[in-house]
Amino acid sequence: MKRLFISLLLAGACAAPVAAEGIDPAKVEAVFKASFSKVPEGWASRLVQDETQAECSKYRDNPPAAAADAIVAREKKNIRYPADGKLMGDWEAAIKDADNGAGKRSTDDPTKAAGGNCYACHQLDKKNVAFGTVGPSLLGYGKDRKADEQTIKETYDKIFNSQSVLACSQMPRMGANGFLTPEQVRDFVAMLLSPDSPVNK
Amino acid sequence: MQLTRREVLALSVGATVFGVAGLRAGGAVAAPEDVKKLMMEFAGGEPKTGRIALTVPEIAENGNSVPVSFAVESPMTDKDYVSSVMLYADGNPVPTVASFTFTPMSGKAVATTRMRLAKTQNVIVVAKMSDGSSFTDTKQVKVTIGGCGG
Amino acid sequence: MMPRRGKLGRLFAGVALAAAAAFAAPAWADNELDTYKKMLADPFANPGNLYVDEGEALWKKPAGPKNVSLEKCDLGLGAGVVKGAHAKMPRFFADAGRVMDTDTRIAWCREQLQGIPFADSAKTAFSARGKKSDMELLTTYVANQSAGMPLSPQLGHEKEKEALAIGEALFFRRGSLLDYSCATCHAASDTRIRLQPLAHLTENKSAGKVVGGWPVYRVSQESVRAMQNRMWDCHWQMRYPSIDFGSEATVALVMYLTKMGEGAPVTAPALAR
Amino acid sequence: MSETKPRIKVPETAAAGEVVTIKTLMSHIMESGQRKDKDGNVIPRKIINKFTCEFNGKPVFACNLEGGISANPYMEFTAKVTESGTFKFAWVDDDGTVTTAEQAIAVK
Repeated sequence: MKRLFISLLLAGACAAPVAAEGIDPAKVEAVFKASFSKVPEGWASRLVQDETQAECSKYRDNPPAAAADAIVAREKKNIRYPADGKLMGDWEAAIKDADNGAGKRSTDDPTKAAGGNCYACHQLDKKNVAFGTVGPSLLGYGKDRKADEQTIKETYDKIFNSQSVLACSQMPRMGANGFLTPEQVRDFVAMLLSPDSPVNK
Repeated sequence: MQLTRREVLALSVGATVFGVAGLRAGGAVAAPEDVKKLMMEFAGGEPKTGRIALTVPEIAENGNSVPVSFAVESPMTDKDYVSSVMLYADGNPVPTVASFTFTPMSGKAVATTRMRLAKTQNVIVVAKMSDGSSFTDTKQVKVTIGGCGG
Repeated sequence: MMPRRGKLGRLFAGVALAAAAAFAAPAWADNELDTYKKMLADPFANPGNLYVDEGEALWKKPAGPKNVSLEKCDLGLGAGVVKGAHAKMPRFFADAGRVMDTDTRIAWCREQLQGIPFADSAKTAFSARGKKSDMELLTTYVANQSAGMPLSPQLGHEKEKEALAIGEALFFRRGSLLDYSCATCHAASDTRIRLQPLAHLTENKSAGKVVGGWPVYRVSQESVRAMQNRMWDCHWQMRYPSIDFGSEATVALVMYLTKMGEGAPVTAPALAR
Repeated sequence: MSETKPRIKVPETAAAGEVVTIKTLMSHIMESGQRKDKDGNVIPRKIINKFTCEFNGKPVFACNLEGGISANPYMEFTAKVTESGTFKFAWVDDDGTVTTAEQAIAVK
């Protein structure tokens, strides 16, 4: 399955470069950084790419096989689990959080948890018509598969660190980047897999 | 009043987050029964359906500007014309949105405007004719959350 | 509407969501949004036009410490020429020694001609509710003076070419807490965030339609917004600090987007959500 | 409060007895009185509460507006024109300010 998706990925149309060939990435980074004169305390790291971000930028999200394998291998090590080891949380909390696009912006209360904002890109509950299509529909996700230990873990890993599954996935590395907590991630796992969740109704 | 950049940003962003900048924060929202009462008072009884057609989109991308228009069948002569039309939104904090007064010089009893809707709800028009009879039409508008911020 | 499957494969691989049928949005959702947009489409009813009028009056009114108008501002076609200037932005300005977009150039003119510090224009470039922004009014007027003319970004100068290259690289640059780049949302057709169709900004037709419309009247904010606000807003959503008004990165991105939309007519101020 | 002139669209000419479409757009915040500021205080209502259109001094169309009308109110309606003359429009603000505008039409 993974191979299939990677070949689809490679086949994906990519915008033909108009000018960026030959521009020094260090120059681009310097221009970018210099364009933020006021950086809140603790935010400087957001302006600096990690290795995975730099690689995906360089390859415009179509990394060659070796680079892709290196990204996946690195990101697999970049997954944390809740202290008690439980990976199925509270779907009711998650379905609300899935509709919340706030958090961790410069104008948000920094003490508040960020929302998952899943609906921006995914369909979840068929009653909510305001869903995006950047990501696939997740309607019936838990009906399509058995919620065994392996599926639960795979689902958790995908949400916590999408690139541990697919290099340069468009989906944020929600947990790995510290955007969502491990506890929030497991709530989303329950939202996708619990038979009581509206995703599976 | 000189706002700091931070305040300016917070305010401009606030408008996005609230979606319907004009209406969301009020709290109190009309119950559909309130509108029913308002309608009955205006019409002097239960208005009939027909003769007035309301046009609204079934789904609105943003509640701040929902296009609304109506047209009433009437010869608009000195003896037989539409005297007034009420426009209600049954889920808004103030359910009366506007009232329109026509005369035979209006030529037609039609109007188009833009309204705010705080959430998904019914939009209702009631037309009162010069002979005292009244007519109504209702349509639901779904108001959706939009954009990356939701 | 059926999103492209190759794209989808990239998005959620590993969780085996291969059933293409499941990806389709209900047809009515898009059609009904079309009805909404069509009903709002009457250009006369677009409040952005009121900003054009107000911006024109402001352009011609003496203001600032020097109490002069902006009528002598050189927007690239010579001092005092407003008509057609926006369509040829961004461009290199020798007097400033850098590439500027329309927003930035107007702030520069305000400083040079009127004595209003650039930083003050930057600070007040975005309106707050109940407090209109002179910068938004002026930018809307200037852009509207190119209505119907094709977007023609200037690329003769080395600095202009460099801006395009940097803008393109930035468009694909992933970063911050959500790993987003501009391309995450704006490099495919037929996708949407919530119910809003996303512009395919690496495709000429889609990019031209969008870029030609800015500044736009944003219904959600009950105000016009200029392109520098769009740049700020996208970076804000991507969880960056506030990107500087008129910064090299924002102007470079505007150069890239304008190049992508090259040839499309200016329709500013368009109407947007 | 408006520093901006309203925009008005009326045909320059019409046939006698023709019903013409009139469009008006007015710059106004339409503060509904339902919003709160960041400290939780209600922002007082400030809207255009009335719009009227007369032709040669006789009423054609009028509208009472509430806070549920969008910012920068747009109004489209019709008028039956039997003679040449002048439309007069008026917008009444909560603060008492009345903004007026006129537009002539010739009947051919």
